[in-house]
Amino acid sequence: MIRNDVAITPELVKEHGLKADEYERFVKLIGREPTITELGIVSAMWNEHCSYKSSKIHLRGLPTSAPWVIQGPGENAGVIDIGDGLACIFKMESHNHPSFIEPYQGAATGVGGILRDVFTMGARPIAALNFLRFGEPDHPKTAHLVSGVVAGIGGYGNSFGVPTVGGSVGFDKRYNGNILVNAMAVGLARTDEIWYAKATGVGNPIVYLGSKTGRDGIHGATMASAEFDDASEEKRPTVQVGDPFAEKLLLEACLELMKSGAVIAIQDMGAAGLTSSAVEMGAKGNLGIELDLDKVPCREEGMTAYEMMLSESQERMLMVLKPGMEKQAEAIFHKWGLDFAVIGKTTDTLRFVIKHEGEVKADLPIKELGDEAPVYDRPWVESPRQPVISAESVKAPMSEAEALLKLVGSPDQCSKRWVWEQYDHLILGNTVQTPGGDAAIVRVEDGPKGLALTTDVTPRYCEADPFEGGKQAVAEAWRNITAVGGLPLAITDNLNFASPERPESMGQFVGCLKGIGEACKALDFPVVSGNVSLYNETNGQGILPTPAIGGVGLIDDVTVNASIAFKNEGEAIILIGATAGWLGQSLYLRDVCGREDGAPPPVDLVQEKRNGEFVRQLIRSGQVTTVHDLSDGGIALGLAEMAMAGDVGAEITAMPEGLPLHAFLFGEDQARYLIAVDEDVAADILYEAGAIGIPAVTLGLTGGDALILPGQRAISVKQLKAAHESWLPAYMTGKS
Amino acid sequence: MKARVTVTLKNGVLDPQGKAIEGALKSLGVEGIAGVRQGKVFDIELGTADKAQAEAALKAACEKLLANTVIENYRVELT
Amino acid sequence: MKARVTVTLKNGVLDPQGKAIEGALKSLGVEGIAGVRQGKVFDIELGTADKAQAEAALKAACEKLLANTVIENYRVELT
Amino acid sequence: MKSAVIVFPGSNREGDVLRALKSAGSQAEKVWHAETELPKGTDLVVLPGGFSYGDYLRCGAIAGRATVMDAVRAHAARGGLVLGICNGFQILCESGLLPGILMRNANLKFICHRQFLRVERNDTAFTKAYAKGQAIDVCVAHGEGNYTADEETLKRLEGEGLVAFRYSDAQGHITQDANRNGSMNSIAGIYSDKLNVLGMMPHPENLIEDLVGGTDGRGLFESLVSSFARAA
Ligand SMILES: Nc1ncnc2c1ncn2[C@@H]1O[C@H](COP(=O)(O)OP(=O)(O)O)[C@@H](O)[C@H]1O
Ligand SMILES: [Mg+2]
Repeated sequence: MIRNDVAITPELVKEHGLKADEYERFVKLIGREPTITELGIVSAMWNEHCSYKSSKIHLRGLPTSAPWVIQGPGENAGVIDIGDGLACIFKMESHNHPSFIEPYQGAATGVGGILRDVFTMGARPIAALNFLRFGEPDHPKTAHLVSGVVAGIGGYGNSFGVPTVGGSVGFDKRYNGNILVNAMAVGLARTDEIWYAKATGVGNPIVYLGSKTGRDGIHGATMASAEFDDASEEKRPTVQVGDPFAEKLLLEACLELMKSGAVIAIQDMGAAGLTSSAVEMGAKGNLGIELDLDKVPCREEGMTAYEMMLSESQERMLMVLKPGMEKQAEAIFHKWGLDFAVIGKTTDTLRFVIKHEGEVKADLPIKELGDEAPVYDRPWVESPRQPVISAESVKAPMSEAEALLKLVGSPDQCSKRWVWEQYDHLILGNTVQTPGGDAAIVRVEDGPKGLALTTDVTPRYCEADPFEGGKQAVAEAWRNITAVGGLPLAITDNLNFASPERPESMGQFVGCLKGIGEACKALDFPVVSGNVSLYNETNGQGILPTPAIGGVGLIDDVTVNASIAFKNEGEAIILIGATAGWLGQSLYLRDVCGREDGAPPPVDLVQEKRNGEFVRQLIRSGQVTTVHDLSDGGIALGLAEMAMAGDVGAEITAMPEGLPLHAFLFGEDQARYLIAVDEDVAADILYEAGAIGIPAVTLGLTGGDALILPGQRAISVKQLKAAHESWLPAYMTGKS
Repeated sequence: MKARVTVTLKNGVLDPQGKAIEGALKSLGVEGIAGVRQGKVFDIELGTADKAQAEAALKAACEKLLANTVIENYRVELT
Repeated sequence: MKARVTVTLKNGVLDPQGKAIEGALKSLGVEGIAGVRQGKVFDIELGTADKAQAEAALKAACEKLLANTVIENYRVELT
Repeated sequence: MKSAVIVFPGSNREGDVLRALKSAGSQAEKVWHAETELPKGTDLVVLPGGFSYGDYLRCGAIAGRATVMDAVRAHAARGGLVLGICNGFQILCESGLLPGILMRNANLKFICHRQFLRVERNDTAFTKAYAKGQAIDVCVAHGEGNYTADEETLKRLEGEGLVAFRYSDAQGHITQDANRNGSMNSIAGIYSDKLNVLGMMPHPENLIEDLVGGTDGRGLFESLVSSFARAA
């Protein structure tokens, strides 16, 4: 019989983040009072982070399959077939709460965790991206958090040796008490060498690999699902410290071990460490697991079973090995200077049994720990509809030229060079397009293929209309990949929302997911992996709904691509897609007019697809090499970015018909691209577009050293660049 | 006036540096070292001769910059 | 037995990190700090109870690895 | 030419430099840090970029004392060629093969960006393919590239023409702005006394193809290969 020396009080249950009825459910399931170790295990397994209890039923609506999808959601990462026997394995994950408490280590271990998810499946990471949201710049904590998070992401990725090639940075007061740090990793494996978490075979050895276990992040997984209050800054000792050096060794050792043929199943120890990795391996394989914690390599003295089961020490893995291969595996790990220990075995009992110091500390039904976790259909209310704002009703408070200068140098739209220069974006020698464009491009091995990668979402749209906002996030990722010549293949999502226990934020979640699903279906862009981060709020103030989308696309011949830079003088600038001058929820409305209202631009997925396919075909046929998709800031900001990237000006002569100039220039209508081409080619393109009913007009010509908007004073490219490049460095050195 | 600030990792916080150094010492054949934890020292020249002022400045320096009090402890000695 | 090894930059060796910290402290509004030089400490757990042996191990550790004696000085204290 | 690229735990640009060496026509293989000897017939030893041993303690300090470094020292003493890039440069300084040390960048941040270098002399095995004074467009990616040495060393390096590359603008002018890590005298790379050991912070191995940024880094590898083509 199992000894129980800690009385399980209601307080203790509450401290473990379990609701009274959840605890009752557990007691009923096991038929007795749990031990403290068992309480710890179930609290980790049944918290929001691991069980997806509030999100599960809504996630089921997402499209997750396509002929090229090898593995959809449910494994460590998603896997897609990119041809030539190669698979692209990728996923995005949040480390929001830890990064708020300790920005450097929080962000670093976030990167470490997602890299591990990818190489656990047998892939060598070839690129990383990150999606970041901070509080308003004036908030006393913001600069400190930016500085720490960026250094942490760089510190880990640079040392590990993966190029960080893209991402997104934004600021909003709604993130003041709850920043977002989402990291994405992309890896490459052979399609016949992919590894899964499912254990097979009874009596097979379970081995522990990597770094030693300490008391790091105990209750980290519970923390990731708990709401913040002012006292949470006291929850400090749970901070985990990352060791990118150990992770690099772990990568090399794991890949070497996989090649040796000794591995049956592998699972990294992430949130809820040993508990969730072991349960997952057993449950997936319909097997029991028995662990002897006396064998676990520990870094600290006197660690209890409870602590070992919940520790989130980084850079650790769990594997099921083929029996008899232990020695060979051990030799590989010791060569790389890493710990290796056989700590248990698979059983046919379907029980999760934990032994420590000669006693059974836990004995639980393994499948029920996952399958019987509570699932909630939480009440939700639809977000109130916002009125459509007519372009005519918005007065321009300043000239269009001044407005553009303002936007180009604004916190959200300024150059993020200060950030990505701290990331090694060139290592591995395959970065064909560096940060600063629409999507990053990395060559696949020695070519000819390449991958186009991006992360996107427009949170203010999602709040104003979750359904359209969800659609828009997917559409923008699809568009960014298309704009460099990529064929969008699949996404990973990182769903950052406030408390699901409030019907309004649950409504945002439900609405965004519907929109994401609809767009994924229409665009043939399935979800293959993702992460849900709820309870992003402080003192009842929720973040903006922020479902970050990480998109992956394929370029068949990586030498045939497009970039945003104007390359030559005298080229025709063509706008593709329809312009209605949509100002509701635009950056112009927010940052120039000081209004945050209206309905966001609707996304017509049919137009989106048709326009995108047209542009992609122009790039792939070699007719066009200068392309930029339009999003925040509309035509004007798009033009400015193209001019700055190429150091070539432009003069726009086409005046809008029946539209105020500011709505024409700054409206954020979707499904649009700007391209620049030789004037001869331009005529053909306009004709081709016209023939299939795609709106396309010539706006003007590239050339000169200034950007001239219709009827506006010329703004020199130099002045644009000065505004664009200066805000972030000045802000970070306290000079803004 | 001068001061020395010593910043060390809190107990239980992983010290990847110390771990790597331990390993290196072993492979260099240095025997008898059972554990290493690395910290930082700052030798500080103070612009004031007033002890109370100096102490206030040092405390501010530590809390705001020199130590990451989430994972590190610090100690100040006026010398 | 335990020991603390303190490694500091030799006089005259430029310390860009210390300089940057000085600058950062100023911009954080910490007043009264005239100069900062950064060094390292190593808290070492010894595997021996013999003082002479311990000292020899520590000396070897410092000379072989912990300090770059071209630019750094070190000091050992048994604690 | 036969190159040996030494791999330490934590090296991460060994693949990049192998690719550059091979594409310039060198045979090249990886050599594990625990080896006591270099492969027979090694002409060039390369210490690649990365974070050997996590760059813990001091950059390059632990690798600088690895077993294989005795063999590298012996190779250099025989007049053999040694190239250390980035972490490799740090390792060369820590192992005593080159003077001085690389300290934290002046802004205390890791920086990765394109960077022009002025080629200070083109009469060495490493730089024949360049013109003297040419500005080449390569990249840097480091947190500790701030070259620092005592006055005497600096004087000697300058006096004996041992500075290999300096951070410059596109025209080859040495400016404050171009020296982003704060190195003394804008030093980006130095030679040993006999010009057979080169340590440099920037990464020529990442600029060998037009598709991926440009080809200004190729010259270094082509110079090395051509030195041996003539000798053989
Ligand atoms: N955190 C970051 N890390 C790396 N690159 C970033 C980051 N933030 C922004 N970037 C890069 O800056 C460029 C502009 O970003 P963004 O304005 O979000 O582009 P878009 O509007 O095309 O989605 C992109 O190339 C992006 O990858
Ligand atoms: Mg874009």
